[in-house]
Amino acid sequence: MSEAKVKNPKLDRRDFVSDQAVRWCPGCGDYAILAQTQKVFPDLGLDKEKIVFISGIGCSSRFPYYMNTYGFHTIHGRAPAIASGVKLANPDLSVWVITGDGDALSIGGNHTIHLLRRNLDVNVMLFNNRIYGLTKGQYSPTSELGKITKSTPLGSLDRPFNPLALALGSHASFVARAIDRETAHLQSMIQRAHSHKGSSYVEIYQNCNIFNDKAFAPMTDRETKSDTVLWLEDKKPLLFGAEMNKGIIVDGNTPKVVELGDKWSADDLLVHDETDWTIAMMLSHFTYQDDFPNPIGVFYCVDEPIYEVMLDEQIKFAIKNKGKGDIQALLDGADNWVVE
Amino acid sequence: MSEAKVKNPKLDRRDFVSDQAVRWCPGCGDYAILAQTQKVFPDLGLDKEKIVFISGIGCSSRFPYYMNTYGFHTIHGRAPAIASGVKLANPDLSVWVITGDGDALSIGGNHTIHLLRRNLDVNVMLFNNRIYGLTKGQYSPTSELGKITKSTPLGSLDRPFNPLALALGSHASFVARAIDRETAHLQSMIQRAHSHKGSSYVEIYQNCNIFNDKAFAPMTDRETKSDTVLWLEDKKPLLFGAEMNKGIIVDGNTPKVVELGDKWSADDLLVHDETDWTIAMMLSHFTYQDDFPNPIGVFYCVDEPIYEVMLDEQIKFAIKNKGKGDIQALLDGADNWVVE
Amino acid sequence: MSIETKNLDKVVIRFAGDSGDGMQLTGTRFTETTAIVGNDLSTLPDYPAEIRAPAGSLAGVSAFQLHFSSKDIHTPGDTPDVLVAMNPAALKVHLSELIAGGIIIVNENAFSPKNLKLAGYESNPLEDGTVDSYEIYSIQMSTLVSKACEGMDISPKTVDRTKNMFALGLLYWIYNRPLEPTIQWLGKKFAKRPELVDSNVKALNAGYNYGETVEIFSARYNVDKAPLAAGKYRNINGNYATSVGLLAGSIKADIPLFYGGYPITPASDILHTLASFRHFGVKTFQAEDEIAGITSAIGSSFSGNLGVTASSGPGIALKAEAIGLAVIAELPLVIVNVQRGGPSTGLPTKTEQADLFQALYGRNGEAPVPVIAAQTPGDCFYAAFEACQAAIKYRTPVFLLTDGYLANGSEPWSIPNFDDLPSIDPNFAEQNDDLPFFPYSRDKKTLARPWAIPGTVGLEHRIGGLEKEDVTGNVSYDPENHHKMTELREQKVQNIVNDIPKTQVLGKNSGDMLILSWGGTYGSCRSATERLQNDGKKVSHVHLRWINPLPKDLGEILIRFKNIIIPELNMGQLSKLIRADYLVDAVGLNHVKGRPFKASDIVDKVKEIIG
Amino acid sequence: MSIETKNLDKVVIRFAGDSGDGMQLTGTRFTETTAIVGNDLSTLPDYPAEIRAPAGSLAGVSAFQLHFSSKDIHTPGDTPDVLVAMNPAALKVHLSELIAGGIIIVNENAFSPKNLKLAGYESNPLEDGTVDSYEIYSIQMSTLVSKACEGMDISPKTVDRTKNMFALGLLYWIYNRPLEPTIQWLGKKFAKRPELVDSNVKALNAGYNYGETVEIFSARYNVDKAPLAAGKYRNINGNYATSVGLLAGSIKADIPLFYGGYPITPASDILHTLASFRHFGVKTFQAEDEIAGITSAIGSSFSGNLGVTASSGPGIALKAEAIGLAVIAELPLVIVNVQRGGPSTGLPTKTEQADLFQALYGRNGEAPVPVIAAQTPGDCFYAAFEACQAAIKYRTPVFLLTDGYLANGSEPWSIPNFDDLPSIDPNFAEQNDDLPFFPYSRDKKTLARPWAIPGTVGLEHRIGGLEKEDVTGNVSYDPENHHKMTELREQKVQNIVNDIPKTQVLGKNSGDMLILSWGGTYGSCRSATERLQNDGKKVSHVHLRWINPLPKDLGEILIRFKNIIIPELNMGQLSKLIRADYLVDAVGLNHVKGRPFKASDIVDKVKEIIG
Ligand SMILES: Cc1ncc(C[n+]2csc(CCOP(=O)(O)OP(=O)(O)O)c2C)c(N)n1
Ligand SMILES: Cc1ncc(C[n+]2csc(CCOP(=O)(O)OP(=O)(O)O)c2C)c(N)n1
Ligand code: SF4
Ligand code: SF4
Ligand SMILES: [Mg+2]
Ligand SMILES: [Mg+2]
Repeated sequence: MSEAKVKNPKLDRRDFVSDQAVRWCPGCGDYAILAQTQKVFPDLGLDKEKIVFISGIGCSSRFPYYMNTYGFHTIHGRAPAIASGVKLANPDLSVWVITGDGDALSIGGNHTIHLLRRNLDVNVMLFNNRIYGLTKGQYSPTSELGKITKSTPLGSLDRPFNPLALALGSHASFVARAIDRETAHLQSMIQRAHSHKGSSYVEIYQNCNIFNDKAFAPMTDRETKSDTVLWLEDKKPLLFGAEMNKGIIVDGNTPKVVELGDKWSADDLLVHDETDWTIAMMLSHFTYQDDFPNPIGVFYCVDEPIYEVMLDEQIKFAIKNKGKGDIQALLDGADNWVVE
Repeated sequence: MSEAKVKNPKLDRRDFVSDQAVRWCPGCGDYAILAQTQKVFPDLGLDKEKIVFISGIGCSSRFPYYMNTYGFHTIHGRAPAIASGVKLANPDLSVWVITGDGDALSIGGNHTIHLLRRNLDVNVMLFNNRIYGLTKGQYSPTSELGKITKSTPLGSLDRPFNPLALALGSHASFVARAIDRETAHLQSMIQRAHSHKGSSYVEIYQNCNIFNDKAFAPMTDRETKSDTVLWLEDKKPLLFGAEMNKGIIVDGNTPKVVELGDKWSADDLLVHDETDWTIAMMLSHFTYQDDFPNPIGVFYCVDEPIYEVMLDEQIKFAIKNKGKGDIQALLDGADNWVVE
Repeated sequence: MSIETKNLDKVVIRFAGDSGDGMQLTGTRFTETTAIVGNDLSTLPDYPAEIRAPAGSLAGVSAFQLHFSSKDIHTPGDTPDVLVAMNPAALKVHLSELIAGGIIIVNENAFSPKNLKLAGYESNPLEDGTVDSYEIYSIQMSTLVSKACEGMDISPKTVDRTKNMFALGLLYWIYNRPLEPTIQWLGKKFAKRPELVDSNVKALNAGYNYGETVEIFSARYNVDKAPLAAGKYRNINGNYATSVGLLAGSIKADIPLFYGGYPITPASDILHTLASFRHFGVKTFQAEDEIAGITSAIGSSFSGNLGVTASSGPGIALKAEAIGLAVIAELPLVIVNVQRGGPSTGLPTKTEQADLFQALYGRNGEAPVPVIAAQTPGDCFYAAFEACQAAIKYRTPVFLLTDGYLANGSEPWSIPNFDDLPSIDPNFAEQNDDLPFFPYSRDKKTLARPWAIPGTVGLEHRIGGLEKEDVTGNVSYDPENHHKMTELREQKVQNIVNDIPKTQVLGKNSGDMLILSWGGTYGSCRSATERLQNDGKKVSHVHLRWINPLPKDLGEILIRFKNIIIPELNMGQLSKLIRADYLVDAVGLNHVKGRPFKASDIVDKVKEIIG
Repeated sequence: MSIETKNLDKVVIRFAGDSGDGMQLTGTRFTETTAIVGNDLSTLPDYPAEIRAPAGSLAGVSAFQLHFSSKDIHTPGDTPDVLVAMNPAALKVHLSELIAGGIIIVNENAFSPKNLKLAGYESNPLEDGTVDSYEIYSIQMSTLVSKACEGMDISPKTVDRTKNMFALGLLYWIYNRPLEPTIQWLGKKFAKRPELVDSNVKALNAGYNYGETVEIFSARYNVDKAPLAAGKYRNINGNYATSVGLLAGSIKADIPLFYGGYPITPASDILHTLASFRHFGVKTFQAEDEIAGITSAIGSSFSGNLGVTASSGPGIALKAEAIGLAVIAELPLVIVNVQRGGPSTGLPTKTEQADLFQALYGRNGEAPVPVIAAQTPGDCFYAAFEACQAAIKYRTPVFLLTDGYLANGSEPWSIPNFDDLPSIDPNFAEQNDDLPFFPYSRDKKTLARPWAIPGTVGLEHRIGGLEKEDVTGNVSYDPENHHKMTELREQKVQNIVNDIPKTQVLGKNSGDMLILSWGGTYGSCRSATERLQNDGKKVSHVHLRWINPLPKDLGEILIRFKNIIIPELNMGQLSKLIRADYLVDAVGLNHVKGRPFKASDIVDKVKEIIG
């Protein structure tokens, strides 16, 4: 997204609402994510016509229909690759990928990791409900081991991906997590994703109340959430708990949960640093581990070379070097001859 | 590979040499890897007929033709998925995947990470020459940024994958690296991969002397190698250098190279621990970083639940629970009626 | 007033309501009961979209059509006699297809201003004359079930959900069907929640008693048992029959069934069903995508299992490259395509037959694959079984085509005696110390190559996707060898023709018109043929199950008819094949509307041609 | 002894040697020189396997055939007149195809016992009578080049590598060709290594002088300029012509060219060539796989670039699902398939035409895609250009089929004047404040929909792979709409027929035999036709470039011939199509041998049929 001139600074939420009836199940977490997106987009300072939403297939992937911007609901798993083409063709566009845990991590796993590796300035919003919603409830690559679903009546046998560890292992330059129910925070993550130059990868925990209800309930229920969620803030110590009395230390190389008090004080805690890959990795590993709180927020954010910027430079360099391409000269070639 | 009874304990190297003429370019690193494999296999104590080599497409993927075992040279990128079927169909087999950096990390990236996540007891030997050999020299997902090749005459624009970080981010249970030229070590890595239960992932640096010659020369040249290679040994401090006078410490969370002497002694160094995911991750990050030596050896090795073992248990459980399936009863169904 | 009971030959009921109204379940229960009563029947579930639409909207309407009869029938019926509409949207969507003067039963409570608006009605159709020409029964079902459940300790919402049982009970009364099977089923289904058994049974009874008590119905109807051949029957749908057919194939071959696949509508139920067969030793592998689904299955076949994969159009497209590998590796494999509306994502929940060419030609190079298509829900069992037979006998991938209509539709099925099914010999290669082992030597009769599975001492060998040398299987770039191998692979597939029985002609062996069909249009074509024959037309019907190879005797049959019509739910794929192979001027009747033909579509077209 | 110079009409030379012997380079140089001399020519490079085989082995033999003439020619020649064999393996592999009594030139030094054994010769063929019936020149090329370079400060190995230049020089002498173009080329190629320029030039001269000095050659030959139409010519191969044709299309449409693809033999050179066009603003994207290759191209088209992808059979198979998306999204896209031998990995470096059905039908659902096939290496330019035109004009993916033979083969090419090529109007949609924007409204004539690209104010809209409602483009599950859209998509493709010129018949408009061809077999069919006509046979030739749609006037033409033969490098794909569409009893001549037809194959077959 290069500097877009804001022609209409008065856009509001309603400008981003399309005329299509929203077709998710009543109660689906997708509604909240859509609402927060529509709410925060006017603040991004983008011209509406420069925004493109690209999705694959899944419940979540219907999202583009509901945004009154350019949109393309494509095929299962391929949104990151399509978005790459969209962005490379016109780097001026603000390109958003909407995808699900099946779409992005099962069939589309390869495109996802390659997008992150290439670091195109594309923003990925991965709706993780830990289930295949659209196909009516099979387990997904983020479902917990032993998950009982239609396709695994005796429990699933594969260990889940940790979507953020995978992204970090692929050299993503911006990695974050949000929750459908934490609306203000979700908005801020969307904003951060937008401002980051390079691929932004935001996992959003999303409740599928039909096929995997309450998957994230411990993290959203009032009684439990302060103990299960670790809110990440850059340069702040990793504190959590209802009384902010628990924290994360690193013992050797191993992170541990401690209670503050006699033995430990806030000064002993690991201080979050969004530019530290090792910390990000460590934090990503907390997920699916019962004895750790689950981190929410920006795990990692660094500047890395951006694919389309370098491509543009290469084109400029080539033109400078060789002169702007002359098609007739190219057709003529180096060795030709004339028949009279 | 369950305990295979060794019917013919006298197998030797020649038993693993097939009758096919080897068709790699003279000088190719693949020869060394083949030779070490043929040398070490007799020591694995396996019956030859229980061994299966599965490959995709690439120079490296011709490998199965040369092993006098069962073999399947399949299609580009799909070896991990085919191997999964081979292993699930018959868990008694010792299944080896032979693949290249393009095969495993470009077109086959998704199958690779899913295999590792599922943790089938399959051994992956990834021949990484940082180039597409078979198609005559395009850059690969492990080629360094800016690589000039046929398809990138002005330099490649995408940051390379770090194959081990990616594997660790996918929850691989065994992750190691070897070099074609370090023959004894290579043999030991093959042996370790074999003995590990669960997916074993061994990246093997392999020189393609035609299209990417000397890619690993700093790590194999006598003059430089002691400064560029960090040999990993479990529970040993991370020491390297011609005089073993350099080492790795962790400062905060950040690894650093130090010279031993006044300030630092061997006791200050990070001690390698094959079961520590954070250390493995940190080490994987050294690759492509000029100021760090490149680690070779076992990065990570832990026991994790194995897919095919659990599948087998599930079948046994189901039979115990429901009785062995009765096909006539199934055909009859619950609601049927008789027409006289 | 005593209510008259009339006899009817056949009835078509369509249940329609909101996705949340349980119409599929209601339809299925009526079907099971009707099956037990002994009618012939045929069903057509119809859920419109992959995503649940907002309650009350047109997009959210779900329907289930059921045709039952005292005669032998073949389709879910062209036009419903009865429409059960649980809300205004359901009425709006389905009214136009109801037979003139047909019966409409609505839940009056649902006709609220909000729902009317959602359905796009400006005024209430129950009052503004819209339904005047029909026999309309407007019943406050919601009110009645809440009365029936009065005093129970369950939420009003839960009570309201039982209104489908009310409707079901009422229809049982109208069509004279027993309540017991449904009551038993409810008992099992909600075994752990007795209050739900109770409320649903109360609603069911309330519906039945409503018919009995309230004197608004002018008649009850009786539909006699159909004269089915003697035997044991059950109701079965296509996806279940396919799953069981595959299992039967693997048991008869005495090799484990391995299923590698990825969920997709409308094929997912095959994965679900097979996953529930762990006690048969069935291995289901939900892969990361369709490519891993098929390649894992190929790997399992290489290891000696019966590899199977299933998907629908878009997923099958992804398997194309791997199918080529199975062709050249000459390994057994069954590929099921439950066809849906295309192109691309298309109409995921609708039926179509437009993937025939994909099955025949959707790969690079000359890569022939046998293709069999099931003709009815129950035939899916036999077609799947035959696909397993051919795959194992000829060492080849085999395509089994079904479709959304067959997959979800159901019919009474004469249960086979498993022992009567033929056994299948996997004929694994064994070491022969006297002879060297050649992985591409061939059986003289079938041209099948040996299946030598890892673990067999002495048969270590290597195969792959590069062209193979005849006999040895070594990689070969020899021009003549390539040509020969291409012909061998083709000939091997053609050899299956020897296993295909003589083609059955329904009707005379010659005449004015031959209706030629394949796949799920069987029923409509057969019904149309019967109607035309009853009209005295010289029309016969031939239905194809194997499409590659085509039966030996097809050519002789075709030339004996003045006209040939090929009705297909595509733009003319079999037509093209038949025209090319037999140079006959076959005419297509081509609908791509996401639903089966009506028999009348075919009747009308044939009459248009032959007068 | 003064050496006679004979005039010849045409010569076919085959250079053959080890993969390391530089035969492709030698052939290419001879070709370039021959082009400059003004002969008509046609070439056939032939490298046998994807993997470099051990030096000296049969599998390692690489060859390059070149046909040049003073006449208008169309094929690389059926049988070589001259075989240059740089080692025993090359002799062994190629000898049988040499014309009776033809010339053989060998590097005697390479006929060592080791090499003889590697080639499978029991005794030395130069001595045991094997080559007695040929005109054999056994020359110690290695010795001679080492003498020529004596005293130079370069390694013996490097010197030995120049022996191909020796052979080239000798052939230049025999066929009376200038050395300068090659010397200049060497100067450029090794600009940074003058010692290599020097040694190679020395070897080249040595070869030339050898002919001049050593009195073993009985004759030199002269092949006059061919009577090419006036104009500027260059030599061009198919992959290069394709790349430039695509570029030309994008420049004429004034939109950037975006190429998304993944390397695969024999299509990779298109990626390589386009990657070198950065100064034209061309964006090449080497994707992680073929699926990302095509989908990124689709994304680029959505954004208003000209999206292009290229691959060969196995890679095209992977693109199937995405092609369906481009069909339903109705976006411009060019898909190039450089066909190679199949099925599966097949014969990666060999040519074949077996992916026609894949192009036409290799997807789920009814997903029509226009298909154009190039007929000669130079025609790849025009075919690519026309593919761009149709893609943009009709908003549709278009298949361009070439093949391994066209891709690597070359011919003199009359260079077009770029300004004379038609411009292409992308006709992007613009906001019209008076009218609402409908993404699926249509141009009345073409049926194309508007191309409204992101960034355009006021045209925000959403598309996707679910069936669209006519005009609005909203998701629709309506049965009649689906049928209508299916027909619209088909009709739109058929409309291209209006842009296809009248079919050219080579020969009379009626007769005993029509040879009908498509794609890379053009040259062989045309040569065969000319020979048959010269023999007085009533044979004509029609060549198809567009296969979907087929030209309007084809049917009328077909029925005027008693027989139709369709030679194809497949098992009869176009044949099937023609038989189905026109109900004519076209006969196939089908070779799948990994190489082009010989004109004589066709001549013989035609004579067999018409006598
Ligand atoms: C090629 C292909 N394979 C399979 C499908 C079926 N399918 C559609 S969405 C989906 C998974 C959806 O899961 P997820 O991405 O988690 O999205 P959610 O519905 O949960 O939002 C599947 C398997 C398809 N449409 N296309
Ligand atoms: C579907 C498909 N796409 C592309 C190819 C062409 N291809 C074969 S191997 C290869 C890459 C080889 O690179 P790598 O895996 O690194 O193996 P190497 O040759 O370097 O050992 C490619 C692109 C193919 N055979 N199939
Ligand atoms: S199925 Fe789940 S994810 Fe899909 S719309 Fe319904 S609640 Fe949301
Ligand atoms: S191209 Fe490279 S990797 Fe391939 S065989 Fe030759 S040296 Fe080895
Ligand atoms: Mg999901
Ligand atoms: Mg490589």
